[in-house]
Amino acid sequence: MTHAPILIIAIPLLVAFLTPLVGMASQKGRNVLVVVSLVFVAFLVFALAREVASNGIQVYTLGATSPDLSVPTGFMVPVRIILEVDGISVFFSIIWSIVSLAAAIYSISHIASETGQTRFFTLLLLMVTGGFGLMFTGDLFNLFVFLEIASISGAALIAYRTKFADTQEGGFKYIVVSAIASLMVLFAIGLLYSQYNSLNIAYLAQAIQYTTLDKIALALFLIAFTMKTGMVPLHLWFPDAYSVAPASITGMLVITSHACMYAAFRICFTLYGGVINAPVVGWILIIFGLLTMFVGVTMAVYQKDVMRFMSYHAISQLGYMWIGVGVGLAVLGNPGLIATYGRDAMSGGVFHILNHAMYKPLLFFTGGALFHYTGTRDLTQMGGLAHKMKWTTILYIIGTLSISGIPPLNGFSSKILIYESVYQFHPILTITGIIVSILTLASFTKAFHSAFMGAELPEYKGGKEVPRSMLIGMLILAAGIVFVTLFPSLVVDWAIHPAADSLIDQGAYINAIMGATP
Amino acid sequence: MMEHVPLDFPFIAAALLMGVSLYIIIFKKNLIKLIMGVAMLAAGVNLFLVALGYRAGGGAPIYTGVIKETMVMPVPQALTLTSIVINVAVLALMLTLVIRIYRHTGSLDSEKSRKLKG
Amino acid sequence: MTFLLESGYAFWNPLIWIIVFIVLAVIVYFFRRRGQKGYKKDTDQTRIFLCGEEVPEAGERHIRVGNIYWGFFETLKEYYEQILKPHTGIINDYILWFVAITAVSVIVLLAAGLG
Amino acid sequence: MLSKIVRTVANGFIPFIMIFGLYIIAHGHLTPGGGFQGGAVVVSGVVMLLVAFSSQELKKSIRERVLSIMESSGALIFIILAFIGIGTVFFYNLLVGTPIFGNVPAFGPNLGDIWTGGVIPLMNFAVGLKVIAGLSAVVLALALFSGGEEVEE
Amino acid sequence: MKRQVAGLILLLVLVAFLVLGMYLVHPFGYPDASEMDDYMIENSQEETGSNNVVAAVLFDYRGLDTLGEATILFTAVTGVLLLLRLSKRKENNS
Repeated sequence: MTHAPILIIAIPLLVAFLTPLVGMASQKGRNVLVVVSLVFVAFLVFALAREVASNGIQVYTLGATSPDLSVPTGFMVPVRIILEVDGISVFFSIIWSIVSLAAAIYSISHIASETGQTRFFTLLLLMVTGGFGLMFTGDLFNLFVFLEIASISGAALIAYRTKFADTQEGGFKYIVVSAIASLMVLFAIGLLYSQYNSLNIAYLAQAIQYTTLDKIALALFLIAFTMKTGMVPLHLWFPDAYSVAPASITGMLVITSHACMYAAFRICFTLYGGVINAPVVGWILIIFGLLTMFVGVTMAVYQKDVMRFMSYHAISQLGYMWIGVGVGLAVLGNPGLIATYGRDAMSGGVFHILNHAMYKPLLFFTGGALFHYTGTRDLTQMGGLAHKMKWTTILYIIGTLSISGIPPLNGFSSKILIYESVYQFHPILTITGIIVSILTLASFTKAFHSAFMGAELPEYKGGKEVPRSMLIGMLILAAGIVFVTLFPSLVVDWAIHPAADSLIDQGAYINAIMGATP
Repeated sequence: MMEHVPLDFPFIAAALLMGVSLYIIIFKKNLIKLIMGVAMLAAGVNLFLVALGYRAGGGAPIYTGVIKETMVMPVPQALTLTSIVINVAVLALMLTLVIRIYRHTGSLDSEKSRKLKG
Repeated sequence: MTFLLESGYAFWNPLIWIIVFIVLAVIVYFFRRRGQKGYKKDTDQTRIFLCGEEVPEAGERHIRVGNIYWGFFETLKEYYEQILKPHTGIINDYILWFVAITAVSVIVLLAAGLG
Repeated sequence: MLSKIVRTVANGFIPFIMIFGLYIIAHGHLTPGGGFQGGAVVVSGVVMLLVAFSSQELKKSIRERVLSIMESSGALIFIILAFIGIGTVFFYNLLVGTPIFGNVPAFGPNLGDIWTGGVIPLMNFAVGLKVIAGLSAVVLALALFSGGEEVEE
Repeated sequence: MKRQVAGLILLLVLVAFLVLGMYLVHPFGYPDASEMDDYMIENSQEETGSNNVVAAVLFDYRGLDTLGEATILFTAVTGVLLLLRLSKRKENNS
């Protein structure tokens, strides 16, 4: 069990290296191998989550004589790569394991008519590896490497349907943006290394001085990661890349953007947590979050392409998370305010990440089902599809009610946390949030009417419901939505509050590695 | 540290290289030139990284044969090696996508390949 | 009580909502089955009636997405003209935005450090 | 397909390039270089062949399938070498002190013993195999595609 | 046009900050701190048995980075071969 962190990273990698060899032998065996390995990884993730919940932060030192020997004996500085898993990492990895499993199952029949399926699944597993490594590593340069793995595999998968021109364009935009953001992150890592001669996050958090170079590095980290996340002035690549990818990959890309959000949290709260000028950075995040919510939803109402429309909604939902966590960051230096509403705001933001990671991939999958049925993403050519796609319609309704915060579904339970806690920080945030929620419901109603309602169109009479594996992939996420809907306080107590506390409590993260040294 | 300022030349060169490459990426509409800009940006970052580890009068950190007394720091060299290979991979994928775009649209102008907008 | 969510200042319980929805559904069903039962399928009783005009085809009957919320976009025309301006799908502009926001945030952070 | 002189010179040079690349791979733990660099050198020889002879000529002798099998096996060897240390810790250098590459040099400058480094030389070989196969596959695929053909899946 | 000028100005501002930062970095050739690297130079021979400290760093101290690096190369090769594949399946093997 002590090897769980590295096994979760290494097993998808091993299976990804095996997949081309197995795929030459048989296609079905390859699919079985991929799904079974992802199920096994999901079990490992849940076991690791229980371990973290009971025994606190897990540290794994690679290549040392013992996994918990983070600092060499008789030495003050960690020299090896260290994986450090705390509440927020485990929270994100649970989301990532569930969504990647659903996406893999969904892909099997979603790409059944295409060529190059073996390489598709290889890249999907590599993307899973990159996400897990991004969430578990405690080393800055290693974080950059895994970020690149996720970006490159994501770009290749976005451009998977090579016979359309727009897919190539979307993949090119994605990889250019990712490459430049990653290079800026690498430059900032070099700035930190030049001063403190270390790459370990815990050691840097202990030694950091917040000099001018650290401020430049913080700006580069923050803007690069928020661009990868899709924050509004930098969101322009986001719909281009997400709307053209295969639907299963779009569902996974949502979680990779959440993983970049995790990296931004890690930088702000853990690396710079002790010295950061919290109100300024918190207000930067809050203002960007307001812009993100409003511009995203207004652009979404305008869209006519179903996947672009959902991508803009993904952008606008990110705003809730930035606002919740930004309020928590803005009051970070003030324990009284943290206890009053900061912790609730951060819990709301983190809880909204969980809910968004459940219903947004579900909605993308239903959009992919529409594409699978009609062969187009254009809403103006759709209509009356509810006559033939009953399951897809039901799942779309579940996702719609959940994303627009209709009680009793889970979207509401996180939004109420955000509203009530953020209102005490500044009322305008809550008001904007409610307006955005209303516009979200309106735009999804519009899409629902134009795609599913109405008389059955003659050109779509012949088709039938999407294949079973796509339905299974969607039902996994719908089951997650129902679970979070029914047991909100269970989820909040066991997953959300530990995650938020591990963000607030910087000392624990440092002591887990530097504990032996004064 | 004024007496050391002239010695800072590699860092300044890295910063200027990054600036020039950012200018290319922003203002050149040709996709191949854009890829060249990304490669130059990577070169600037790599130059900065590898210049960090230099010690005055240091030799390569290898114990085979005759060596100097002072060795340069090994970690920045390892990081630079890794990032060079990563950038090779990124450039290969970018060029592939550009070839595909050229097959589809018949042009390398970034203003012509804007089917996705709004 | 695992159903109860304490949000710090209020609580809410999905069970209450579910029960309310079930009750509403029962009431709706009650009213619905008090309606006419004499209709026969596939006769003129169930066909669409437009004052004697002939009913258009399914394709024309369906309101397409372009025609929904027309007034909304008409009211916010200026806003949409402004907001669509940055969305030129040119990759160079994306990087331009990135560089601009980075420069601004560097200035903000350094200025905050001074003050 | 270039002129006869170029092809003859390429034929003459290719063994030296290959041997130099393999030398760099094999001595990665003693001298500057390693798997990536040596693999790049070997692939430069492949690129020279590609320039001298046409890509169709090369396609007859090098098959995509073989290249991807080589690459996967190289990556698998690498990660398995990392896995064998998992009795202690992942990436633990298990072979130090064993007969295979297990000698430990005394501290300070020495002439270099090929049997040192533990798993490092083996990892260098794995990475070299992988880089040779992968980069030649990329170069060949790009050349063939710009020549008008497409790669089989 | 106005957008281009504003972008150019902001780019110059960013480059100016970068050059300023470069002056604040430690003078070239005289690093501020080097505990980690000194530890590696001292102990790489007895811990990994490798004369080449850079190789020791690549494959032992920071092995996961090199594994990720090889993975990235694998990813790029797979992606290139995926994107250059036949876009439609041939009849004989379908």
